[in-house]
Amino acid sequence: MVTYIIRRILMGILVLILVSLVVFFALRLLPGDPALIYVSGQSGGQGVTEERLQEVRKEFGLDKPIPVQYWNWVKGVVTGDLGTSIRYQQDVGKLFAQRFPVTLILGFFSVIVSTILGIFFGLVAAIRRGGWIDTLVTFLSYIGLTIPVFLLAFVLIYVLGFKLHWLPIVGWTPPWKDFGMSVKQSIMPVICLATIPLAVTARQMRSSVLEVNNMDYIRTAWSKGLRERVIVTRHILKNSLIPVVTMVGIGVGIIFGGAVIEETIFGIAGVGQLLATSVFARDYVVIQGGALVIATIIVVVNIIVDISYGGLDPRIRYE
Amino acid sequence: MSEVFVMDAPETVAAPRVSEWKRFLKILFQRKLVVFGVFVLLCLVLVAIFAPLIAQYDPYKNDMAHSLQSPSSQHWLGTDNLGRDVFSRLVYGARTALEVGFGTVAFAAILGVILGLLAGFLGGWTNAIIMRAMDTLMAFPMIVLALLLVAVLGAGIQNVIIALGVATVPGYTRLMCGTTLSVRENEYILAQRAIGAKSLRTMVRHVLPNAIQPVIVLVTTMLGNVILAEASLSFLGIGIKPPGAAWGSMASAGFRDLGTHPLLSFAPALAIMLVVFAFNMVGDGLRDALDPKLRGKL
Amino acid sequence: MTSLPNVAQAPAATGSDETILEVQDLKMYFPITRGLLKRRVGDIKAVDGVSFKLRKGETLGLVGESGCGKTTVGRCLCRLYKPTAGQIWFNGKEISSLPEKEFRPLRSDISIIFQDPYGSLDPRQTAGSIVGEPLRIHKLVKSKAEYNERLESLFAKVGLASNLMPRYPHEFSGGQRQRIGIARALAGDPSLIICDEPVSALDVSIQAQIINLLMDLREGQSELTYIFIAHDLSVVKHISDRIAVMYLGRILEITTPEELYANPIHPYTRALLSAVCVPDPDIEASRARIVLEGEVPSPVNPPAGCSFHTRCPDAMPACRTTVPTLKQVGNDHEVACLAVTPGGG
Amino acid sequence: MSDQTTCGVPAGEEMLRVKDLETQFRVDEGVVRAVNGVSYSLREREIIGIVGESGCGKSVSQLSIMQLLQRPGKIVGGEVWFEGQNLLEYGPKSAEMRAIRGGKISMIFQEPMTSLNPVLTIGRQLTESLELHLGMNKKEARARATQLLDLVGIPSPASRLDDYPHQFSGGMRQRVMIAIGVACQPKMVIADEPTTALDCTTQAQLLELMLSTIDACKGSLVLVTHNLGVVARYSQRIYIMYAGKIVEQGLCRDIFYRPRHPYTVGLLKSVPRLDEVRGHRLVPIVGTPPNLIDLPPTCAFYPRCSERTERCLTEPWPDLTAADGEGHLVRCYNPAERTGE
Repeated sequence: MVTYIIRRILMGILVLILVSLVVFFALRLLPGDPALIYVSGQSGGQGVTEERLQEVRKEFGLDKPIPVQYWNWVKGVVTGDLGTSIRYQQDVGKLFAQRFPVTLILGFFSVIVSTILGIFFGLVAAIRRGGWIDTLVTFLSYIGLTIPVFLLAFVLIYVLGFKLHWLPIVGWTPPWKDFGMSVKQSIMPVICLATIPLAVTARQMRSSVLEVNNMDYIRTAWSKGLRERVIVTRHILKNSLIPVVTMVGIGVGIIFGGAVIEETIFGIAGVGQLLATSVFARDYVVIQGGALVIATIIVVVNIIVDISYGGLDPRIRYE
Repeated sequence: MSEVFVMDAPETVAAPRVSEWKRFLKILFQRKLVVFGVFVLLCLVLVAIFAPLIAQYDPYKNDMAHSLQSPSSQHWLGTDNLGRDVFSRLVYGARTALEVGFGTVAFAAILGVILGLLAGFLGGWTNAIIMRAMDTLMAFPMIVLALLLVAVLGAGIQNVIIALGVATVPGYTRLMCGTTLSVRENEYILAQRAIGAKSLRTMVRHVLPNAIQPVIVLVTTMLGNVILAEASLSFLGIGIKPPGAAWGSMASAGFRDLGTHPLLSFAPALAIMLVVFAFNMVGDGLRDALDPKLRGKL
Repeated sequence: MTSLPNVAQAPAATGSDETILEVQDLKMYFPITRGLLKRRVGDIKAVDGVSFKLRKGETLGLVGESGCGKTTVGRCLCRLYKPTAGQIWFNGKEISSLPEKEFRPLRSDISIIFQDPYGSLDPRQTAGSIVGEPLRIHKLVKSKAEYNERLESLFAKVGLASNLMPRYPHEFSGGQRQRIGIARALAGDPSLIICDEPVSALDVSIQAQIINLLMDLREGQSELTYIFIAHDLSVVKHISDRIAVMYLGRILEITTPEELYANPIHPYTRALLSAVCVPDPDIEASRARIVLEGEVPSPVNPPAGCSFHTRCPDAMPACRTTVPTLKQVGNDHEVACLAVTPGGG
Repeated sequence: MSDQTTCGVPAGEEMLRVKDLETQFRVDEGVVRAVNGVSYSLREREIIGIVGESGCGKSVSQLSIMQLLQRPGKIVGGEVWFEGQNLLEYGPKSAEMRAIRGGKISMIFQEPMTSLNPVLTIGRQLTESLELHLGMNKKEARARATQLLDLVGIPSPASRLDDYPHQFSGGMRQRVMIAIGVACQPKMVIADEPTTALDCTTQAQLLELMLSTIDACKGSLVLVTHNLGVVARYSQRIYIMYAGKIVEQGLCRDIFYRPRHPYTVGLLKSVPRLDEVRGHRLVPIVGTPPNLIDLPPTCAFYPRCSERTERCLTEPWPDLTAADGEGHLVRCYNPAERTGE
């Protein structure tokens, strides 16, 4: 088990190094001169002169050899220096410090909601296979998988906001400032974020339970005369959770992706919105930092998931 | 030499011949939602091909005098804030959706299949390098990776295809690698070595055809997912640039009039959902129809 | 030694005196890697010093329980595995260390029939294409017409109608698939065929068809040599001219079927024989069972000395330290057991 | 141990009677009549063998008795009388059925590798039936589980209770399955190809072990297998199944020395025997077993039969009719003449 954990962590570190390379080289190997992007982004297309470009290159160390540039960049990243935003003319680390908590709070609740409900609905659907609950869950999970986040947001805003006036349609307040308001403002964003992972988890759980249900050892359990409830909770549940746990890692990715759209629609000042507006402004420093931080979070979550996987499955534990 | 020694009657009959194709179609169309999906996709393709014939108006021409009109017999779905006919724009949007969908999937699937086949068949270092690279790409949410690439490359249909293509390659690679590994375990691959076939021949002629089936299913569902992702990028204003008719940007443009003219954003958003839903249905139907557990059972 | 019963009734061992295959001290170790850096921490000693000789036209049965290395021996012989050590002389040529490129031409001369009739045929290839593939790979035919002719004769040989050629494997029953596998093995006109459990995945009523087919093919061609690998002693005894009993990567006893049944010497062979039930209640009632204690030890850490000493009812102290070698105990009868004194001959 | 091997006439009272059991699987292509009117009985302390090739319905008939069928399997007719009750009157999840399963009738399955739950310890999987059927508390159940593991020959049983199935070899797992099977001292055990997946000498070990443990708790055994040698050694009466029906039944000696159904004769002649003289030719049964979907009412063995007549094709599959010998019945219009001895 210890070897397994260490190997998993080392693999995660390797992937993180590769992630940093991707982020770094995305800007340098692809067509488009970062200095040009920088200058034109800063001045809105005017004042692009060769002197200005040289100046910028020198300022950001872009005139140095690529490995040196990478090394300097990594050194900066490790010490928390993600560079200066072109658009905001502000330290990117500081920008993130304001916005990540918002995204993480909403994301955290979305993960909790989607995981718990997804496992529950998937389990119920599989156990009552072919019944009306199963049909309903299956159909709703299809809807959840295929509905664009913005369509869901439109429907929610139109019905709950414009027509019923139950919930505010824009903005977000932290819970420590105004708890009631915060809850109200969180409902629609969390629904938008949680829908896809919920559908994914429910489907995975359903098929996983159905598969476990076909296993020989479940037949053995029935042959002992156990009641159905015991068979489900003792014999089926743990086994079917094993593949579902990996979905949590994927769900976190989906939620960060969804946050870009959800925060734009609801006018929430989180990382997603920051990234969306930065792309528009070609503020690559912010995008670079954002992509790096989000990828890091996802890698770390996946490491944790894989380790807990070992806890669920004794076959891995003793490998 | 020969026959004389075979005393048992020769086996002339195999199992009654059931056409693979017929059985495939039968299972595929068993579910009504698959029929629905195929119907929707057929309509989509026809609409995209015959867009100029179906649309009554120029989708790009502004007509400020007739902006934000409600649906009528002239404008079936009304007009947008620039006075453009919503229905005509929807029809042309089908072209964009299919172009991005097929372009991205073709690019990503071909690359993914090759990488996955190599990783799975050769194993060892090739596998380690390819799969760690894929893990790396998988660490980014699809939209975030696309944002990163679009930020560098700029918006536009080609760049969207490249960005989404790169973001979706790992899915194909992993799937292909997995199926290749399991196909490689089969004795018929060992049999190829035993009769003296070279690796390349075995890989292309025996592993590839047996490992590709799940990729076909993935391609179908990914067509939907990619169209959805393109819509999301266009919605953010960084995919297909206006005035190009993309459903995502139409939905986004209509958002500011949501309270008064909900159809402006609902219509394109529903079109996206319908198409994505259809691709998912057909993908699921294909998976059932191709399922090796069902095949050869009877 | 006891007198040899039934010898008169049994057909004389077929085959010439010419040796087609000689295996000397064959070893096949599979490395086990562990830890972060995939360090090699040990070996699975699948085959650990196997030697035997095979005359042209003879059928050697390799019998033993799962994990005894019989399949590995077979796969080393047709070079699906490259042996760790030892020599394999095929028609006087040492082939164990030949590079793949030089071995490839020999692949039409040494062929293999696999166990799983479902897994050993490519599901996307027609029966005709499967059988013809060795012909195409080794370019054994000059024209399309000759190719078709060869295919027809191969199908006829294994008892399949030639109109079945365009069919896919899933359209055939298990027994028919095995016939296709046999036809493929025959395509290159081999002199040595390794039959790796060719009937164990088949229903009992089908097994007989395939066993008969394999025996018929041998009748027709006096040069055809089989190595017949199986765990079912009754089947091996039925088809083989000589039987080698394997345990933990070594051969413990090697002799003719009649001698093996009438006069098993190694304690393991006796236990193995007693474990097989005969479909005859009266005979069964008179047979006592030797029930072995414990389980087969791991091939990663095989016991020192005689590998069977941990379960042997007659183990002596010396068995723990001394590795017994095969010793001649009678006419065509060799045993690797310390309790046996060589003799006979 | 070897008193099990006699083919003597059973003396105990009848405890199980299966009448006209019918089980079907409804699939896309039609109805699979997996069990098509099977009747048999089992007496106290008796060992019967149910023999047939794969797909003949032998396993499905046993799962039907326990009502353990997976969908789309469905029992469509028949009765299963056990201790004065017709078990088929109770639902598969009913309290009555649950009390029978594992308590009075237990089952040992074919696949030792997959029949134990991989995420529960061996101890837990043993104690759960003890707690359920014998009302033991955790401590008692654990003590009993240790005894059981010892009984089935697992070394240092107390410490192995906390191990997981993947830490056991196939033979060891099947020993655990036997321990679970006899845990509650059942009146009868159904062993469905209990040793097919195992090695020859392990098979011998486990068959002897299974018989002695069942004998110790005074139970009866239904031995489902395709191996004629095994039933020859252990069973007192034998039922031969083909395509969902019993085609011949009788005392062990009658089946082996006076087989009447062409299928039984074919099975006996087609297997190589250890005691035979080499060089004799096997007589295979031609063709392949039938597809069970929408079988015609005529004899399903007809296409492979060496004794077939016109009548076999025009009239339905005959009923079981008496042949010589006690309880020797055969389902054939043209049964073979007495052979052998």
